[in-house]
Amino acid sequence: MNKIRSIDEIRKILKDDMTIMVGGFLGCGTPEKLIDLIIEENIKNITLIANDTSFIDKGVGRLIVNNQVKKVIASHIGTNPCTGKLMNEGVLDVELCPQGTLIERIRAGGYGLGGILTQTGIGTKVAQGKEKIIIDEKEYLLELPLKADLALVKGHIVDEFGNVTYKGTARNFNPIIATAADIVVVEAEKIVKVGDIDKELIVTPGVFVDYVVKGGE
Amino acid sequence: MNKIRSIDEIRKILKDDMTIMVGGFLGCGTPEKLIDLIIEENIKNITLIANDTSFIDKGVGRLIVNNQVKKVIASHIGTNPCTGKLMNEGVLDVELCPQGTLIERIRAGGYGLGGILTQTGIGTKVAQGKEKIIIDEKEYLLELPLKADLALVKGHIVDEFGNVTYKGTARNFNPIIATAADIVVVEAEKIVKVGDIDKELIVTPGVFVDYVVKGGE
Amino acid sequence: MIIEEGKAKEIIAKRVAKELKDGQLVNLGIGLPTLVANYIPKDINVIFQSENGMVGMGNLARGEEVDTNVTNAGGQYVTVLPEGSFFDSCMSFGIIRGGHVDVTVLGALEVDEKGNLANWIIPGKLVPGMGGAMDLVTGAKKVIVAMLHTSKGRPKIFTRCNLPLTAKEKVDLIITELGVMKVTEDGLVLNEINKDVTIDQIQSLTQAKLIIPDDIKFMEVE
Amino acid sequence: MIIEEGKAKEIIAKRVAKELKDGQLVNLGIGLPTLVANYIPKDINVIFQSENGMVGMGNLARGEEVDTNVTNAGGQYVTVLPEGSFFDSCMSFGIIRGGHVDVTVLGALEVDEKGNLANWIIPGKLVPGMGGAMDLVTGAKKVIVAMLHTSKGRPKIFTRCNLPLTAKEKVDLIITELGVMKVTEDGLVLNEINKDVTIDQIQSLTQAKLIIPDDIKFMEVE
Repeated sequence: MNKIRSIDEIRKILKDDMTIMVGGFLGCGTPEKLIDLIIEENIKNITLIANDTSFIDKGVGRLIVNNQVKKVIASHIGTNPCTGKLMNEGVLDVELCPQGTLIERIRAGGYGLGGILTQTGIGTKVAQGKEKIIIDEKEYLLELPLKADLALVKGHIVDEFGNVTYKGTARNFNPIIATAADIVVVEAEKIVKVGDIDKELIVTPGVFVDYVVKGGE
Repeated sequence: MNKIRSIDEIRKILKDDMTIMVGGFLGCGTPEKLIDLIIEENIKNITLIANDTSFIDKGVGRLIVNNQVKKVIASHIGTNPCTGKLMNEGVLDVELCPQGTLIERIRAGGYGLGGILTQTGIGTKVAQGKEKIIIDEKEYLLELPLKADLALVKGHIVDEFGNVTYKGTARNFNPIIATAADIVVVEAEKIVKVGDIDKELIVTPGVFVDYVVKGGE
Repeated sequence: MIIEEGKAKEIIAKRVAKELKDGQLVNLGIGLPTLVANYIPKDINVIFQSENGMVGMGNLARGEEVDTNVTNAGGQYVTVLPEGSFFDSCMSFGIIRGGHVDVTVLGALEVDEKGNLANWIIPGKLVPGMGGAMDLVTGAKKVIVAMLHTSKGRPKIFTRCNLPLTAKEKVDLIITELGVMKVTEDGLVLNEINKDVTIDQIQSLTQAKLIIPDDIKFMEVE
Repeated sequence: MIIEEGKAKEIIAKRVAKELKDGQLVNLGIGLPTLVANYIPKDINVIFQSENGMVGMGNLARGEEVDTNVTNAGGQYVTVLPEGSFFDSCMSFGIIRGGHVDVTVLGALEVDEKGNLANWIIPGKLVPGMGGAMDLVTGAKKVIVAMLHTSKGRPKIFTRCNLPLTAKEKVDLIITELGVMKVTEDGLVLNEINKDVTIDQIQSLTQAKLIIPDDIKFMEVE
C-alpha cells in the first residue's frame, strides 16, 4: 500500500466549503506546500481549525490574508492582525477556544468520545451557553468534539505506508488532527521505504493517513 | 536531578491500603521486580488498577494469589482462575470496566478531565447506575476518572531524569498510568545518562516520574 | 453438530476472510476469529490491529522471531510486519472507538436478530470480563460474529439474547459453518447456506426465525 | 511610574524567581514572565515547560543553536536541555490541566482581590485570544501574576476585575515592582513592599484595599 502522491493528485481533493484542520503553532509545524496548494486553487469558504492564525506571511495566516476562510476555530489570533481586522469587518467568524480544550476536542472527535469535561473556562465568557456538569462537587464544562473533512499534517520522516515521525515542537497539533478528519494528508520532510523507520519513533501510525506528499526540508 | 534509586529505597514508599496502578497486558510490560518487592513486603489491602489480573505466576496475578489485593479494577480476569475464585468467596471485590474506558478513565485522572463520555457499555450491565448524557441525539455514558497513590511502570530505556522509552506492545497501559499517580516508579530494563536517549523516542517525559529502579532485561 | 468441529471452524474462517477488502484495518478476536488471518485472499492487503497496542500484526512468532515485548491480545508472541507500529492503550482504543477499525470479528456466546451480542459473562458461572470486546463491538464500522452455529447442540442465535449483553444492536453479520446471516430491521436474513445442509436443518438449530430471501446462495468457502 | 520600567521588570523577575523551588516544573507566560528564567537561584534546578510541546526548555537559541523545529510558545527559537523532551499538544495540556505544573507565571491586564485574572481580551479593542492561559491558570498548582503595578499610571489591581476573566479565583500571588500581595479569603495581604516606596504610595496605586500585616517585610530582590 503506497500512499505517496504528487501534489497534483492532492489538488482534486480540495473543495470549497471544506472544514480543514491544519497542524502548527505560530507556523512551526505547518505543511507550507499544502497551504501553497490551497492558495493556488483558491479554495473558498473554508472552516479552519488550528491552534492560531500564525502571521500574515506564514502558515495558515496566508489563507486568512487571502480571504479564503469564512470561519476559524483557534485559541489565539493576536499575531495575525488581518484576522482581527476581518473579524471586526464581519466577514470572518472567529470562535476562540482555550488551547488545551481545543486540542482535546479534536482528540475526542478522532477517538470517538462524546465530548470532554474540563474546568478550564468555568466562570468566564467561554462557559456561556455551554452545559455544566457537576462531578465530585466540582463544576466542569462540557465541550463538544471537533472533526474535519481534511487534515493537513506536517511530518518529519514519513514512510510509504504513512507512518509519521515528528521533530521537536513542530509536533504540536499534528498527531491529533491526524486522527480526526475524513481525509488525512501528510507533508513529509523526508520520505522513506516501509520498514526504514525505527518503529518506536513512529508517533502517527499509517492507518490514520490517506496520502503522503513530499514537502520542503 | 538524579532519580535512580535502589530497590531498598522504594521499599519505604509501600504501605498497606494503597491504590496502585500497574502497567502490563497479560504480564507483558509489567515491572516484575517491583511486584517482587510488594510481595516481599507483604503489603495488604491493595486496590489494584490494571488491564487484567494476568496469570497466577506472572505480573500482578502474583499479588492476587498472595491475597494482597482487596479490590481490583480491570477489564479482564479470565486468565487468572484465582481472581474468580477469591471473588466468588467474597474476599476480593472486582470492578470490571471495558478496556478502552478503563485506560481513558486513567488518562482523565492524569490529565485533569472530569470524566469521559463513551458509547461503550450503553445498553449493557456496565451502564447500570451511571449517568447518561445525550449529545447530538446519541447517548453516552459518563465514566469517572481514576487516580492512584502509586503507579508502577515498566520502561525499556530510562535516563536519570526519568525520561522513558518503551518497547513493542509492552507499552500498553504504562505511559498512561505514569500520568495519574501521586508517586510514579519506573522499572527500567536499561538506565542511561541524561541526554543519551534520542528525544523523539521519549514517550514519558521525566517530569511525570519520581523514581527509577533497575529491573531485569 | 452436522459438520465436524475442525472443519466447521475452517469453513467459518474462510468465509469471514472473503468479507474483508483491500486496505481495511481489521481486529480479530481471540479464539476462532484468529484463524481468519490464514485465509486472506492473496490479491488483497489487510492490516491487522491487536488492541494491546499494535497495527500491522503478523503471524505467531516462532523460534528466533520471538520478541517477548511483542504479543497479541491473547498474550501470544507474534511478529510485526514492516508497515506495523506500536502505541499505548489510549491510542489503541482511540483507533477502535473512533471508527478507524473497518471490521471486527468476534466470537459469541449468544447473538440475536436485533444484532445484540453476548460474549463476556455467564452470571454465577464464568466471569472473564469484557476486555476490549465492548469497545470493539461499539466502535468498529462493521461487526462480524464468527462462531459455531450451536453449542453442544443447542442454538446460540436467538430472538433475544438471554445473557448480559456486550453491546446493543451492533452486530452486522453472523457467520457460522451452516450459513451467513445478515442483521436487518426485519430480522435475520439467511443470505447464504452451506451446500451440505438444508434450510430446515439450519432453522431447526436456530432459535430466531430466519428470513429466506429469494436469491439465497450457497456459501463459498474455497 | 515610581520606578523606571526596565528596572521595574527586573525587580519583578528577580522576586518571582525567589518563589521557585528545586525540582519544580514551571511555565512562564510570554513577555515579562520569561525574564524570570534569567534569575533562577544557582542552587536550585527548575524545569521549564513550553505549552507548545516541550519540557526542559533552555535559553533563546543563537546562531548555530537554532533549530527551526524547536520554538517556545511565543514562536522564538529556543534550545532544549539534555533532560528535555517533546510531546504533542494533548500531553502538553494534560501536564497543565492535570496539576503537573507546579507554578505558572503570567502577566495580567487586571487582577483582583478574589484572585480573578483578566488577560486575554479587551472587548471591542483587542481580541488576541486566550491561547493556553485559561488552562494554565486553571490547572497549575500555584498561579503567580507578574506585572507592572500600574498601566499608564492607572491601577491594575481591583476589588473586582472589569474585563472578561481568564479564570475565576485562581491567582495565588501578585508580584509587582512595588510589592508582593497574597490572595487570601480576607482580601489582598501586602506581605512585602519595595523598600523605596511607602504603604500609602502603593495603596494609592491599587484600587483594591490592601491588608497590611504586622510582619510586613521588604521585598528581597538581590
